[in-house]
Amino acid sequence: MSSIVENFDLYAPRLVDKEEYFSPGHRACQGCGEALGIRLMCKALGKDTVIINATGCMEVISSLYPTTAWRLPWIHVAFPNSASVGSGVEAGLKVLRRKGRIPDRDVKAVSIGGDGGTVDIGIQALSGAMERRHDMLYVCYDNEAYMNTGIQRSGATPFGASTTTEPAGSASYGKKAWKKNVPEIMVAHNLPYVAIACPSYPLDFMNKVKKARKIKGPSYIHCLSVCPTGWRLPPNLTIKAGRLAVETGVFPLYEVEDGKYRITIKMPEKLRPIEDYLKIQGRFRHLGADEIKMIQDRVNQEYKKLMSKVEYLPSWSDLQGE
Amino acid sequence: MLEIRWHGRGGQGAVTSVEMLAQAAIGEGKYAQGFPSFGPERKGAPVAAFNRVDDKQIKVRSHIYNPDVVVVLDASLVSLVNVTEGLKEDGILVVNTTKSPEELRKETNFKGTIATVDAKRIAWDELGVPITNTTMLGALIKVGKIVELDSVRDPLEHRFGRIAQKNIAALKRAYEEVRVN
Amino acid sequence: MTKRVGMEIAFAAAEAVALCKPDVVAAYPITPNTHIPEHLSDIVADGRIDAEFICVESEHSALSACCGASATGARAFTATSSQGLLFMGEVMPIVSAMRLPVVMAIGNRALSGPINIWNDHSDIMSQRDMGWISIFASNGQEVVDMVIQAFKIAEHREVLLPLNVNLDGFQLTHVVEPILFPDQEEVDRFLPEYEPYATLHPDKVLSMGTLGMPEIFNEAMKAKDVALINSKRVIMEVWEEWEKLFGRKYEPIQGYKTEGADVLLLTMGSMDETAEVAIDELRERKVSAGLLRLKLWRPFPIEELRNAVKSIKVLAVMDRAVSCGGAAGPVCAEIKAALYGEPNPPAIVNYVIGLGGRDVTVDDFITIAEKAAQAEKEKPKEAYEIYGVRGS
Amino acid sequence: MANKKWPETWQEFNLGGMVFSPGNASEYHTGSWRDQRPVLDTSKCIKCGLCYIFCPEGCISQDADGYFVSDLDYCKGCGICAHECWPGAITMVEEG
Repeated sequence: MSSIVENFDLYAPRLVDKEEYFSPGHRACQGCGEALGIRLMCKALGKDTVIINATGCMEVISSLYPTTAWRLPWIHVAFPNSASVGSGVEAGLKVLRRKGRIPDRDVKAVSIGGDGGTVDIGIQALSGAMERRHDMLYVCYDNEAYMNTGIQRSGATPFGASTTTEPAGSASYGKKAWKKNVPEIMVAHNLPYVAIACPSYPLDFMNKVKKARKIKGPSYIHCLSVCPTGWRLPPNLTIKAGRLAVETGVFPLYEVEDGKYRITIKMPEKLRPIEDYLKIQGRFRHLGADEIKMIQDRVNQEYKKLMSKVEYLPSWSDLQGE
Repeated sequence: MLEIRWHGRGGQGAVTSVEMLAQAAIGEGKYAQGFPSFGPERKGAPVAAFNRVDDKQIKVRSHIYNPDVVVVLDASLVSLVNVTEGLKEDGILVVNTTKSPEELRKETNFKGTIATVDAKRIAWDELGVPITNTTMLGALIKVGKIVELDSVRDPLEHRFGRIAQKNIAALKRAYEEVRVN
Repeated sequence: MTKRVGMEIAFAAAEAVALCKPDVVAAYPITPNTHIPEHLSDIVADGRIDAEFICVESEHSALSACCGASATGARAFTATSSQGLLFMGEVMPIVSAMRLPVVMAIGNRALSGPINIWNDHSDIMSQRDMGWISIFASNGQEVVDMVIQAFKIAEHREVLLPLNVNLDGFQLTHVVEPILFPDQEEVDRFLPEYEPYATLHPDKVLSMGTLGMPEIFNEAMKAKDVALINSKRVIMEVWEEWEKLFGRKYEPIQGYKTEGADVLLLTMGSMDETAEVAIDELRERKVSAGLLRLKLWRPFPIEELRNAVKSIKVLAVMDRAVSCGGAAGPVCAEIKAALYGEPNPPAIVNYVIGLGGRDVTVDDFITIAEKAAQAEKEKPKEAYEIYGVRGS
Repeated sequence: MANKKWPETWQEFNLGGMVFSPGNASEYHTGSWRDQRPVLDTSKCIKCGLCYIFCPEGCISQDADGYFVSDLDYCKGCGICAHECWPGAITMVEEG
């Protein structure tokens, strides 16, 4: 409870845009962290936005013909290509505006996808779109598995998690590989803005979306989206699970602006033990002390890596010139 | 219909030659095709390219098996490639070489018209590089009487811009210096 | 004023696209179509047209970007070949389902493997059921004409479907030949600015690409199918207008010396005119053979086909693709389906020919016509023959 | 499936499957998914809006008195609001 008071301006929620661009009546699971992320993102983006959605939970639960939950212009094409469709939308808006065929107003193309559609099947399109410097934002809603098709393992699934395609069993502790670090891949694309966020810190997330919205060029936000169904935890713990991901150092919230790393949600002096995060989730229930120690060591190492970047890496602008 | 096969090495500009010749013929109101051999050959490898020229619409789109004319851009190819393969007996063989047509006849046993020109030297003199494709076009025009010499001016100017005049000079010299037997 | 130019056909295709003033071009290099986007990128780089040229990282993204651009109301163009078209395959049926009039040129090429960069029709045949209008050109002139017609047909309010113009790789893409170009004013008069039905813009919010439950999926597919079938009326209208303006006639199936013919060959693409030369020779030898050139592959011209074969004895269908393990080549299977149950149908023989760039000559067509003429008396042993294959 | 309106015929299927009524998913009431409902104790509520911002449905809004209340037509009963309400003003109560 103390962390809320520390990290949250208590009455700030009353100041956010009251417009709901993602309407109730959508068919997301109870306590869906991803639907919450979408809802908050739309509030931060405002109406001059076009959403390009990869196939996945959010597309399925929001667009059952003849209905739509979207109150922003929205397009879904396929699984791997929200970034490339987005680059076409951006190019189209740009050229039509230049030719005077649409109003002379800044409309942002925002592509979204789940972790499967982003870090696995969609990474080529994402990399291409970011490399080409389209004026667009890409938001990955990472719920750490293919939840739409029934909790299959993805490149974003964390080590040790049990999924329906890499399950825990008497001869296996679940996923054997570590989570793919796509935000770092995006930093390597020299994007002006990359951020890691979680709807458990809604104002932090919305501020990051607003910042990205203003950037002229490509930007990327990686949003940890708690999935009570796939993570096997009670739906009322969605927000708490996201908070524990941050406080244990599994998912520190930071941004990389002009190459400069900055922690945006203050981390505790001493990280909470990883067990606090793992034990509330059914997908990690099978883990023994050895695996938990491996995860703890890895989290410590990754956290130190990040903190040294925060401390030592200068902004790219500072590196210009002589 | 006249069918022409060009032999060169990848990078020597045989494809440019067929394009220039086709455009020159089309510029005269004729019908023409120009196309490369569609192989995966890269720079240096022996390659071929083809033309068809006619006064009426050309419909055939198959390969050329029995050309009326063969043009060889590189003397070294004569001993490497069977340049007269399928060439009509009363056809024309035009070769970039320092040799005389008579010498070449002994080498190739070809019975039709043989024309030779030292295109490499002309190209060195006029262009400063040993690229003989436009030069050989001049020799071909002289012996093949396919298009008027003036008709290649436009395509060459369009293609080569600033260095078009040098290419035209080389082409004209080959037109003058080609030896026929 | 029409201008006669000697130009490589791929370049001419790009010039034709430029005359249509596209807003967005997205393409990825693959032989043999590559000269089309290359030359278009030159045209954009020289400022001759005002367009966004997106150098995408794959064909999948090329068609995806065109899809996104078209959804904003932009005129979008792409081009590809072979494996590139397969890689677009995921997006192909979606573009038509979303009713986005993207135009694509396909430099037709064999599918791997073994890997082969040369011409056949296996690429487009693999995509025949994707809901696109599909048109075949037999020469450079037709490529230019069809590309310009393509935007008008695809964007027509009663059509709103994507369209591919097929030009045989190398046999057409890489050939320099004379082509008549209409000038910009003529094209502007013929092709109005694209007026999209609906666009992605916050001024009029809508959702595109929604989820179709089983309860509506039949209806969604029926709507798309009817749209494609009905597009033929507009295609015919546009072709009639073209003939009036430029004097060149286009028909779904174009006959050549069909009068009184007992045997008709049916070809597509760059085979067409070579086959015409064969027909000329056969007619000189008093063989009563003629030719059908199939220009419109989708929507398939069922009525035109039935009329064209009413009084003949044998129809010899050339397929430039194998339908492995199937009953016939893809074109022939379509033709047999269209003619089944018709009164007095001709005997139908099927030759798979010109695979992976294997040369197709005048003599080949003469041989085929002579063989086909026997089919009336004696049915061939095989349902289809891979013509010229070595080994018995 | 309350309020489900399938098009009767293929002719009524919108061109390209487009939907021209933004947010009409709200015609579908997800309240039926709920087996427990949030009950607000106004004496404890400090009107901070935390429940509002954390609601995945976006179905919580401020009433005339400034209290944040859940629209039970849509509330799926996930219990996030109750769990996150730090003054403890919201409790989840079994339906039925």
